[in-house]
Amino acid sequence: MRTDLHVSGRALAKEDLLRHYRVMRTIREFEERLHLEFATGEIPGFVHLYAGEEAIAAGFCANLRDDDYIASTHRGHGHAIAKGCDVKGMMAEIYGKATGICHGKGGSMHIADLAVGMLGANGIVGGGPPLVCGVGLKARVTGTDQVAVSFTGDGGSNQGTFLESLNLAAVWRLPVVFVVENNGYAESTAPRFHQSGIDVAKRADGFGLPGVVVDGHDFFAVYEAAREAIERARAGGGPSLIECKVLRYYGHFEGDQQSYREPGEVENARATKDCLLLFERSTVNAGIVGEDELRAIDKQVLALIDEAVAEAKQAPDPVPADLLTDVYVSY
Amino acid sequence: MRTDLHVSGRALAKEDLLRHYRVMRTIREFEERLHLEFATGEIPGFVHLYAGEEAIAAGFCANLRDDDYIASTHRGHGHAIAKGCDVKGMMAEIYGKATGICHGKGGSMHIADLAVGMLGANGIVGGGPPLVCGVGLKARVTGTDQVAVSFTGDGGSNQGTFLESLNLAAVWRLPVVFVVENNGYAESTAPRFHQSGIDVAKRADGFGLPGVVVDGHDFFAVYEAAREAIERARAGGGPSLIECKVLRYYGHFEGDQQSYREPGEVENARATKDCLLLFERSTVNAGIVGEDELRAIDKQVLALIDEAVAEAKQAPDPVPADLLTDVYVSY
Amino acid sequence: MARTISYQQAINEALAQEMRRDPAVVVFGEDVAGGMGTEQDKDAWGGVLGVTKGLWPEFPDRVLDTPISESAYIGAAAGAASAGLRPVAELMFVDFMGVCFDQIFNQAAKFKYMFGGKAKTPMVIRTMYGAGIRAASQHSQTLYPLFTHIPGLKVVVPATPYDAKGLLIQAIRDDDPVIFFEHKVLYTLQGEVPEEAYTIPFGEAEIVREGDDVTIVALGRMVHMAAQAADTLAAEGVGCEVIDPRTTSPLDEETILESVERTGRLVVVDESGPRCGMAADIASLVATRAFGALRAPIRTVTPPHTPVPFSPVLEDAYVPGAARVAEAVRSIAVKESV
Amino acid sequence: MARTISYQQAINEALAQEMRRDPAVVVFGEDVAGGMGTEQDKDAWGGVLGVTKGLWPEFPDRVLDTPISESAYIGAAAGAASAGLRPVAELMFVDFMGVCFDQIFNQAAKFKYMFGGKAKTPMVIRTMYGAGIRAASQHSQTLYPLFTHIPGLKVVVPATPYDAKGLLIQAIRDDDPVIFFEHKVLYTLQGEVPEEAYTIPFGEAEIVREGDDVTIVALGRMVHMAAQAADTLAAEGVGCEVIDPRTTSPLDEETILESVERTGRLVVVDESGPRCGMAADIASLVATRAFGALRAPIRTVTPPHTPVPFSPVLEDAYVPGAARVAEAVRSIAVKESV
Ligand SMILES: Cc1ncc(C[n+]2csc(CCOP(=O)(O)OP(=O)(O)O)c2C)c(N)n1
Ligand SMILES: Cc1ncc(C[n+]2csc(CCOP(=O)(O)OP(=O)(O)O)c2C)c(N)n1
Ligand SMILES: [Mg+2]
Ligand SMILES: [Mg+2]
Repeated sequence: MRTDLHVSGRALAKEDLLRHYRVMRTIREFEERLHLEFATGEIPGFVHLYAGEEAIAAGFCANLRDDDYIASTHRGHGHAIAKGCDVKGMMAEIYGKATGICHGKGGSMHIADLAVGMLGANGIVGGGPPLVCGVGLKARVTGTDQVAVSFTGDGGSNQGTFLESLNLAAVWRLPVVFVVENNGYAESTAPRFHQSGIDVAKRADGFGLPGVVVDGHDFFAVYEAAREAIERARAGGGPSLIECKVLRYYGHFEGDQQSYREPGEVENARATKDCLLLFERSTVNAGIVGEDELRAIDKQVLALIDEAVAEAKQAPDPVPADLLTDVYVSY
Repeated sequence: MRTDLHVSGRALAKEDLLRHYRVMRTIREFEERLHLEFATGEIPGFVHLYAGEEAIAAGFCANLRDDDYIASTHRGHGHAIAKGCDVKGMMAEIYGKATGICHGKGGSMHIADLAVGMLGANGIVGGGPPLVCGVGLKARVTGTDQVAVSFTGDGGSNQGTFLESLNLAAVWRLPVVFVVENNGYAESTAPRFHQSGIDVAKRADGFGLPGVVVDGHDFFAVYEAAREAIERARAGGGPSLIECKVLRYYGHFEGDQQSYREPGEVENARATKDCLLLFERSTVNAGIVGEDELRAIDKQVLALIDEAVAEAKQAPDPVPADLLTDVYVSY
Repeated sequence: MARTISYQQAINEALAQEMRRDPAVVVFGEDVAGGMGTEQDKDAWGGVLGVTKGLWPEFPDRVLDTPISESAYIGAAAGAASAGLRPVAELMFVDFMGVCFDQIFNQAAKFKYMFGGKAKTPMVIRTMYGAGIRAASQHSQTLYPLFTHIPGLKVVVPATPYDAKGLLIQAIRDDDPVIFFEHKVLYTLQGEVPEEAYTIPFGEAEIVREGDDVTIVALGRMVHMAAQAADTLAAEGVGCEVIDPRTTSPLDEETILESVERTGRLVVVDESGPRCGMAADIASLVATRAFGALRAPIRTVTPPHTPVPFSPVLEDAYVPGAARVAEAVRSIAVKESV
Repeated sequence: MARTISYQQAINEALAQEMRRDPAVVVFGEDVAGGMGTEQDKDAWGGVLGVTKGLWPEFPDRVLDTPISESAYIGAAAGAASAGLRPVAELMFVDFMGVCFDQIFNQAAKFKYMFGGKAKTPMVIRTMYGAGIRAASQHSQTLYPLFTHIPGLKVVVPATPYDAKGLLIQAIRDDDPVIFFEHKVLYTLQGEVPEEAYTIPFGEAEIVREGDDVTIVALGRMVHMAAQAADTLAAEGVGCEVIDPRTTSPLDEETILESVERTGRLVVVDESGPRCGMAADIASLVATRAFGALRAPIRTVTPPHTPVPFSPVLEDAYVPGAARVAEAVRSIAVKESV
């Protein structure tokens, strides 16, 4: 049995492959489970699921260090898991509990943990790109080789903050990577109604940074594009824009009837382009990992999510006095 | 003596040429005079002069009808004159007088006259592009063939509002033209410090509208690019972006010491690239207009500006009660 | 007028009726058509909560989805209004104002003044506000004080389906830029609403309950909290006059002042924050203009100076409820009634 | 501390001293270096009015010009602060807040709360405000009420060179996001300023004049109008206590309340607008918390609810002056002293 897989001439060791698989599976399980739990009515607020897009979060974060940063979107669970946020803390947060990663103050749309370089999900479309410019500036000014990555949707790529950030990062030559997750919809609006049939990656040209398109279902394609951009940024080569074409499995938010979808669209993607399926196929076919090894991970992940949900449900609520804390460091 | 000049195979009649010359000369005289008057301390507030860029305002507005619209910038005198705002009313406005085009409430940075399709100078960099999208929408919804043009500086082309507007106009296929006046500076900052050495026109590619670069000193080049874009827009062919490379003669505002300039930069431009000089050379050399005819216009313009200044100085101030009017149509 | 519909339906009906009446009315925003790809599909979203559902099938040329580019399309509303349309643009949540505020407060709001009166900007921005659905800090704010502060804007905060319809029709016909605040928790509220079009003038408060002991001023969702508190207090022998100004700009100062002249006591209940908010604004009005009548300190009931928290326990502690209103009233009324 | 420098120099000195002390302090904004192309040129602009002049030659790596992309670079300040820098970003005129407010009020201001306390965002936004230089409607606004309304922000409004230096150093060392308001008319104001670095704590008002008859609260440029009025009134036998809160958030409520407890009379003078503004905020504070002490109606002196006009005649009528302040004081003080 081989022990590594070559991607553009570089070896991915088996243990890394298994680690990446575990990240993707954890995200998938987290999201599928939330889909079910949300329907019971026990989860408060809005939940935006990432299922189907796992290869993007996993492929980028696989190339990041703990001291690198990411800024995420309203659809942030996948990015948070991939960057190393505590899964149980995330689940408890989504349930609004005191044990949540934000002590119940943030919820699904504000999951963050600066200690692992996760600058937050963001309820504001386009909120993140300026933030990573700031992290890039910090790296530049203090002379570290940290890198910062922002995730934005196809819809978010029309927000002025995103476009301005491309330019700022290029002008300041910041160690930043802008990822666009083009999942075919901004809420109910397809890209042909919010941009003019042109790859978002093409926008990079006008600002002076490289822009590329990759298949967002293919972990290895994402991984490779991410590696190249992140290495370049780390080495002082400036920012990049990477557009990942992908399809999301669930609606915009839980509860969305998805009347805007083509019939069969999701079923087809699940059957033919699923990132976990593709990953399994290439790694197993290449003889590097065994199906049994993947199933073992699946089982562990399932157990983790089961526990996370059970613990979240039982965890204590915040106390009303918490309302008044954490507004300022001092006031 | 010939009676017309051919530009890309189209004839520009002599009377039109003289009209365009008069527009440019009026702008130049207006600005040169303001430069002198400002130094006397009698003019309140900020004044941003357009001298050097006249061919752009004149070249675009020459292709617009009265019921077309423009949206301008903080450097708006030239656009206002070219679109047909009353020159005396403008001068009185700049002096803050009750007889001003905005009754003294707006000043240099807010000169507007919707009756001639001038949607206003704008104190907010990037304020105008969204507005012309709205005018374009109006034309589309009501089925007219009106066109709207926005002017933006090189600096302003980095504002999110401008970038978003390119996309919106492309998606909605609006009859709009975005003009970028790249005059080499945003205040004291040269384009190499605010964008990455790439033509602003290139940004069009990523949004799906044509982008072209023209010499902003050359009336005929501007005129031709403007004609093409405006005709296309009028015919339902959608928006365009036109970048005009030009040099402004005065500082960012009156009073600016211009320490950021290359020595000789302005003198050189005045001597070799001046739009009035170039216009005169081509039209006189082509034997269409006589120098004497241009000098006659110069004299008339000078008289107009003299009168405008004299009248503005003598005009009454607003009365304090005017402070409270014009906030709402009804309240 | 026996027909009962929801606040959301009242808004939808106002839009539909005005679009039928006036071809200059256009509606746009993110997903306001919603799934335009689906060929005149009746199933098109019609906005994230379905408030504009049915408009796009009826007016396919005048209901437009937009890119997520609030500056561009809110600014386009201002430009379109300047050129003769009557746009109704949707800012999905008022929390998103920060990406497009310039086009509202420096452009639309100021054209008329800056241009010496020679402009007219008849546009409406519909927007959702308020806490209560566990939408957390960036989707639950109230924020109308920020718009009320700005000269040139009108600000409308309907509390009932009846007011929502009448005020929205007025907003569309009004010649000034209007920000129309829809409380997401009120969308399902039912109420009697005439089928025909009607307008409610701006700057005219509604007296929701009459009473002589204490004046309570409240807006939007808080009107219902105040009315509930008034009912409780009536049983205790305290008569509350509940006033809903309905618009914060213009503000019906006279109705508030007249009431306080009579009651001598004021409680202001508001869902916006305590600092430079509407409660402070109305308290200041009364402290400067009806001081002589005041027989007790003014009380304000607002959320604390904190962002809106996510957890239901915390959010419920954040939003002022009827109990807090009643307590505030008792703290200034009780002494005399004892 | 005999040395006298201007408000503008005080700000410049605070920046330079903090940059020398702490390598994490970075300064950026449009033209804050200004003409970077001119090779370490001492003539570089240093901001549109020269406030940051000299910083770029001394700290070429930590003073950066930005594109005109306020959202991107103000947001970058928030991101940089999250990652460990102490950015001082310049928003040239506060009037431009509308293109970048989201990054201020939804991002920087809320991180700490939304993230359950696990964030720190030590950033400063320096910005120019105020009328008086005929800069018209889009370059003359005051607008600090909009920031004061937002939980998570601190808002600083220095009135003197001494306060400008001490408060700016505090702002830079402070661990919360701070909006620092510089009145353009005050830039040339001279005052005694120590050479060494010092801080002034937030939330501590300055009592500018002592007096027992009427309390006047004023901020920024209005402090000087109030002090002038107080001098006039002193000659008339009316003793005014002039209080400058110096920061609107946090607000030194105690000093204001204590003073009103003593004087029983309050005039609030403010350059921000009347609706949901600082005058209303402070009037409300007193009407709710020191009502018992009040012996006369509260008076507020503010500009009208209009944009700032251009013409000198109109702008002068717009800005509250010492005469209007004195008149307001007389309207509530005279009766008793007669
Ligand atoms: C500034 C702003 N505008 C609008 C919204 C409402 N909104 C939330 S998600 C969303 C669609 C985002 O689409 P996209 O960026 O493609 O991300 P996806 O949901 O497809 O992952 C919209 C319009 C918002 N949160 N913020
Ligand atoms: C939103 C905004 N940011 C900043 C400014 C300040 N400002 C006014 S003009 C200007 C430079 C504009 O440069 P450019 O767009 O190139 O126009 P030019 O002055 O060269 O004609 C700046 C930064 C402003 N008015 N509005
Ligand atoms: Mg999407
Ligand atoms: Mg320029």
